[in-house]
Amino acid sequence: MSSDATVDLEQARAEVRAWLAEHWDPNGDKRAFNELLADSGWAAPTWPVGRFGRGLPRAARRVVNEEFRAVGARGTGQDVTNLFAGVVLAHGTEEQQDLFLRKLVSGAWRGCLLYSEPGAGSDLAAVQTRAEPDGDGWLVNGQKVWTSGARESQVGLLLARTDWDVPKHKGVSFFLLPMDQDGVDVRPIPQVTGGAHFNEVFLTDARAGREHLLGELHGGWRVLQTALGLERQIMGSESSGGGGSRTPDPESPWTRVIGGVDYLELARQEPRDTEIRQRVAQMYTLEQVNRWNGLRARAERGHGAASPVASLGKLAMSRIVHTAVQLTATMLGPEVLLDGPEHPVASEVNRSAFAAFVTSIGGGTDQIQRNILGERVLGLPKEPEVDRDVPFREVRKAEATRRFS
Amino acid sequence: MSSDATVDLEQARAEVRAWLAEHWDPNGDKRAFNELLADSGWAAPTWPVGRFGRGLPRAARRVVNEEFRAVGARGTGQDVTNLFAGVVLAHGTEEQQDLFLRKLVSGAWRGCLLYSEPGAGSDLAAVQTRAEPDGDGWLVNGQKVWTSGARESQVGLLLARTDWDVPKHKGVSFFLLPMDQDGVDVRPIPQVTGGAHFNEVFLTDARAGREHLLGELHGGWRVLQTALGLERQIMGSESSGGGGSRTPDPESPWTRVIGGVDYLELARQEPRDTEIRQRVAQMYTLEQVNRWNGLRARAERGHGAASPVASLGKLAMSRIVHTAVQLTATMLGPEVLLDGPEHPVASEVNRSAFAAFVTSIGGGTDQIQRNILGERVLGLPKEPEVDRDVPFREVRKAEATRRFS
Amino acid sequence: MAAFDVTDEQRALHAAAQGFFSEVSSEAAVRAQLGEPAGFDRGAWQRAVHELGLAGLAVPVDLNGSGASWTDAAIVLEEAGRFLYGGPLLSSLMATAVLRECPGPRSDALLARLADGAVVALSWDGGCSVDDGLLSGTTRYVVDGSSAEVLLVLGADDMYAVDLDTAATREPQLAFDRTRKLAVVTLEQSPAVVLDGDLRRAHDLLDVLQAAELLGSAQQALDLAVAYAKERVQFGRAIGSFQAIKHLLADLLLEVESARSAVYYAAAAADEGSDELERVAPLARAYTADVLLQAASDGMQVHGGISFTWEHPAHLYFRRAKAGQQLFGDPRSHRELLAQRLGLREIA
Amino acid sequence: MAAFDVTDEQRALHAAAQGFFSEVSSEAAVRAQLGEPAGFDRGAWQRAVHELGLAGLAVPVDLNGSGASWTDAAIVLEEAGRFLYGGPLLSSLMATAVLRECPGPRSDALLARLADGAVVALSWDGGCSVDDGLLSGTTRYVVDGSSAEVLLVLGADDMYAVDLDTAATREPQLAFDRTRKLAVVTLEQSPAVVLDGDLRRAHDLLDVLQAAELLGSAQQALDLAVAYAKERVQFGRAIGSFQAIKHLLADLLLEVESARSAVYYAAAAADEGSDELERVAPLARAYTADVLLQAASDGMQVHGGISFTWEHPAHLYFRRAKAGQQLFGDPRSHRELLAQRLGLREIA
Repeated sequence: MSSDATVDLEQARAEVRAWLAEHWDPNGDKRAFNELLADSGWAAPTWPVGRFGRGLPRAARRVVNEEFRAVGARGTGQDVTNLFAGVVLAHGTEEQQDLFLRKLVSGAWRGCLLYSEPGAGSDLAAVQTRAEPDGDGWLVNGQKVWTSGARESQVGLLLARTDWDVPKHKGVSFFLLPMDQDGVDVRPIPQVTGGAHFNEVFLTDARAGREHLLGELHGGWRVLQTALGLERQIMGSESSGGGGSRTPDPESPWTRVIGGVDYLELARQEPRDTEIRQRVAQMYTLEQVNRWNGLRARAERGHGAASPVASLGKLAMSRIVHTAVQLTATMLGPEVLLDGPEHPVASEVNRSAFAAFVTSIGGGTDQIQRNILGERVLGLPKEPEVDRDVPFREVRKAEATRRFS
Repeated sequence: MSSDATVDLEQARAEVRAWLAEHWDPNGDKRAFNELLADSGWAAPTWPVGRFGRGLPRAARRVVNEEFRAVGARGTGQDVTNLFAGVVLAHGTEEQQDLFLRKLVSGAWRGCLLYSEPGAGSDLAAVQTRAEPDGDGWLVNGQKVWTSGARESQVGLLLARTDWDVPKHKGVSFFLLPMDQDGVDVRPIPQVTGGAHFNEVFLTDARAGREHLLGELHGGWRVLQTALGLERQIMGSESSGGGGSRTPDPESPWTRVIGGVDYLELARQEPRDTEIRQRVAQMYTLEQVNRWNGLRARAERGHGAASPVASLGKLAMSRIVHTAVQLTATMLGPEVLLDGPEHPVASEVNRSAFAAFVTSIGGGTDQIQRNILGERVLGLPKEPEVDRDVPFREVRKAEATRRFS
Repeated sequence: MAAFDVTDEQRALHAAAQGFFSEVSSEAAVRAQLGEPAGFDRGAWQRAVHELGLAGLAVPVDLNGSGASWTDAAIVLEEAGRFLYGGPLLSSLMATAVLRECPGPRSDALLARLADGAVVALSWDGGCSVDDGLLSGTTRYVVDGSSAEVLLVLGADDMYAVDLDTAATREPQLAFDRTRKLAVVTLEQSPAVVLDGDLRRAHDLLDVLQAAELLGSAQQALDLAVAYAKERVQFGRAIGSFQAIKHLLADLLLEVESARSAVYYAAAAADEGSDELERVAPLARAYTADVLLQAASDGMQVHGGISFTWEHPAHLYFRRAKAGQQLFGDPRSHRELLAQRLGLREIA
Repeated sequence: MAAFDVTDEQRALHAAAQGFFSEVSSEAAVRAQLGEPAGFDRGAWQRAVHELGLAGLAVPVDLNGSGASWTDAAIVLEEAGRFLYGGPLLSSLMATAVLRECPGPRSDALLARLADGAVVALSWDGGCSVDDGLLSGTTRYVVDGSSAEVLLVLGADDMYAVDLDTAATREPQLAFDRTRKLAVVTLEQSPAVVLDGDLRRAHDLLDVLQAAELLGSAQQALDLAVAYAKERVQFGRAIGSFQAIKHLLADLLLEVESARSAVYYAAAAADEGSDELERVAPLARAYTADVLLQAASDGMQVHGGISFTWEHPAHLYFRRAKAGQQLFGDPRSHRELLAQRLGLREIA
């Protein structure tokens, strides 16, 4: 790293520190602070000036982060974590950026993802939700599922079909759908865990205006790739510390707790037999190597090198959570037969047993992840695609709708 | 089972016993006995009279077997185990049956399999060995591999391409190739184990006469299916007892020994830690359930029911041998670092580590087995086949030749 | 041993059991009981008892039972497991096994009550101890403990029967496997009758019975996944045509069929009084539990997102599978028992 | 800790090592040595010593070494492992680690000899014992034991150096991994020098060094399998396009890359004198050994029948992998050490 860059970083540190000293009040109005923050450019320091950033190099993120953390302020790092603003920045017209960016960066608006459908899970290009021209906009009809935060969102990133007579990837468009309208009906999906984190979203003559089409008409697949890339980047940075959504703590020898139970503490409580000891050591190994993969990916990115390690986190995490749950349950013994608030440990471990499938299924199943690793990292050839050159209208499709709630 | 059938069986028992009493002499000339045996019909009791059988029902096999075993005679059961004669019986003309059956059943002629090629392993329909019309027969050119017993055989079951302008399955023919001719060059393949059980067979203008074509011209795929079915049946009956090629002993609680080492005896020699104990119990479980699967398959066949269990043996055995080798090596400790005649146990265990791959690769890899189970037993749909309707000439092919020796 | 020779009577029994449980334990019926921590569908149980003779299936005929074999019991339990039947069938058959191995007038009396539908539960966690013929203590995870009239207290070396009259308190326990009704039972100096007999064989029989039920659940988890893999289309074709799914299901087929062989071999060993039972029973129990966990878990994975919804039955099998890992002991302890019986010396 | 920050110098070292080993340890060169139970290519080793300074790579500069870090040593060993190099490099670096952790004039003298190419081997199986300053016993599986001038005898709590003069007898042992030269060494009252120092750290360093070499072999086994999967056509397409192969290789990629992270994190911990080393070293050692076994084994499977031929290199990696399971201790013992260091109480 050149000494010039170091100077820039120290200058950035001085500036953000000064800005925080002036504007951050732990007891102040958070919303007002967020508005100021959006305008200051510190929310997304690597984005362009005038686009809620400060045009700083990537290395500055860490410095800005440190200063925010030092005073306990939140809201920076959105150049990495704000998927919604990120996709608008990447593909939006000037008009759209003016319309959406500020709201999204300040947190006034929240977003949700309207990609998956009952008939389009692993195969997102097979969406059957249709957007049909109507006046100077579109009427949208269909059903989306697995949408978290749908009720709290003002903007839905919508993938919908606009042309049925071309192959599947070529006939979809991407919209910034206004969620607060009659045509949008959000229903929570009762989950196996008892909760309802996800929703189905029924779209019935929902309206998208001209200004809500992001990217080219029928060019939605490209926009989606950007959005998925941003999402993987977010998940990667979360999993890089092996700590789910928590900030990785490199000082801590272990950072993961399953269902409120630290398997390592549990293992320490009494002498365990050699089989359990081997499993504990293996579990710890899986966790640590994943954490180190994350650190390595970061270091390699820092050197500007493309890192194959960055894409391993999701598959690794799937094995980690499934293995940890089972090991923990084994050590707890018959207590895990029980459930409910009277048995908080057991019910948390059991809830985690289900939650592990969110990791191995959600956001691309393990099977899809292995395809991606095999093809993109190892360069192995793709499978023949039976629906590749066929107009989507003629492709064999899964059922488009299903009522879960 | 009807009482008529029981009567038949007891009559068969009396007859075979009488025949053996007359003809079997443990110290006699084995070759002469085999000739008599072939003519007697007891070598293949369920085959038709006049075709070296006695037209007996399947249930008679066990009875005949018992009587042969009782006096220590061998050579019966060929209706199950003599693949070469079996395929001639199924597809041969009367002329061919006259020409080949007696020699094969009496053991005067031995057979070998000329299916696999360097470019056609899992994908046998992709053979590139060519048989081209020449006079009233064919000239054969190409290379076959993984042929055991090639040097000792008089007949090679050959799959060769006779039409390149039709899809791959439709342009192959099946021949009973005379092995004792100039155009057939057999070379042993030096193996990782140090031995050379398998050979490559180079065919250079080898001649097949009219009488050597088995089944229809270009109809070889159908004949091959019969041959492969007979082979699976043989392997299934061998593995059904979990004892490799040994006769399963239902009285023995375990029947399998890896590389001369019985893992269970090894485990008993000193107190083992819980991890080893768990692995020993799991190993024993895999072995036993496979043995029981074999017994169950036999019982279900006996009832005339199609048994899905019969097809599981090969995949199961692959896991058994790989797991057993590793467990045994773990228990033996650093001794397995060594090799050679001074360390017979270690070198046998290490040889077995390689031999395990013969089970997981040879005769259809584990991956191919899983395809077969998924498609034929579970009824799951096939993958798209890119070479399905394409003239073989235009299909992407692997290299046809490779010299191993 | 004459394992795997299925008689026509057994085929008929299998069909009858399948017909019965598919009706009284349809998915709707199972779901109707999910919120009930203590009870079960008493109407269905009465039919099981009186129309099909299932409560006394393995009770000798002279005690008003059906006098069926352990293989018959396995056939019925397999179907009960397939449909996640939540009534006290497993408890009744387990109690039958214990009582038949401890012959005597007291056992005969209990067997006759059993055959008439009385619920007899098992205490298996070692929570109770006996002093001067009186049982005291708190025993947990008692299947059907809330509805039982009698409790059999199983130890490694002794066995007691106690009437669950007013002296005992029971508290339903909410089970992760909602289809199974657990309770805590507390005894305070309850008069107990000691049962003498071949307790080792009794324990082995319990393993076989549980294994049969686990097998049925595993088979159904596999069947559901296979059906979904044929029906679900992604990338223009059924997902079962992808090797990732096809091979996972093929491996599962091997496991489930192997588990079936283990269960029926074990049942035959039980019926024939074979010495092999002592190895085969813990083997079958440990193996089927692990096969079910794999089947239920891979089943969730094959179903994808839909398996995460309450409305889809995949999670019911997963819950049953998790319970199979701990109820009446875990697979590890059964494998350790197997290792000992294979002659591995005890660790000092 | 500053793991994973690769310097330009390290990149150059990596390239140099790769260039060197690809030449002196080409497949032909490796095969030329397979039949030699005791020796190695001395010309290549002299070049390693004098042209590249690899023998004294981690020997301090003032003792005529290259003064490199443990991370540098890992980089070189990874490439040595990739090409199955059979010369005494691992022995030299392991001896360097032990001697550097036991500072003093005697160690310094040995380090200087090492840097000059003298072979120093390790006795690790506990076969020798000391009495009144004299070592006796038979120690097996000594890597490079036939060609060593000096033997370091490693115990859990003590460490000795002994000159292998005429008092010792050595007998080459034919190793299953033909690329590794083992010997039995018998000592009879050989005068030994005790080495005092941080033996625990010395043992941890040995684990890191071995792990680096194992990693290189695993990477190459994966690379060979991937290349074959791209090139080998069956059913009209490259077999790497089938999910069965693709997913197996993807899983392997995860393991190999994870092993790399473990090795270089461990090397950084060694370089920085971090307390983390005590956990990271046995972890990396156990993990890389298992990853290599998986890579070599799956590599055989991907190659199909051809892997069974002597002419194909797949079996050479499989042999190395099997050796990695036992040489200098097995993965189980390293995991047990890790468990202890994670604070799991010892079993009574």
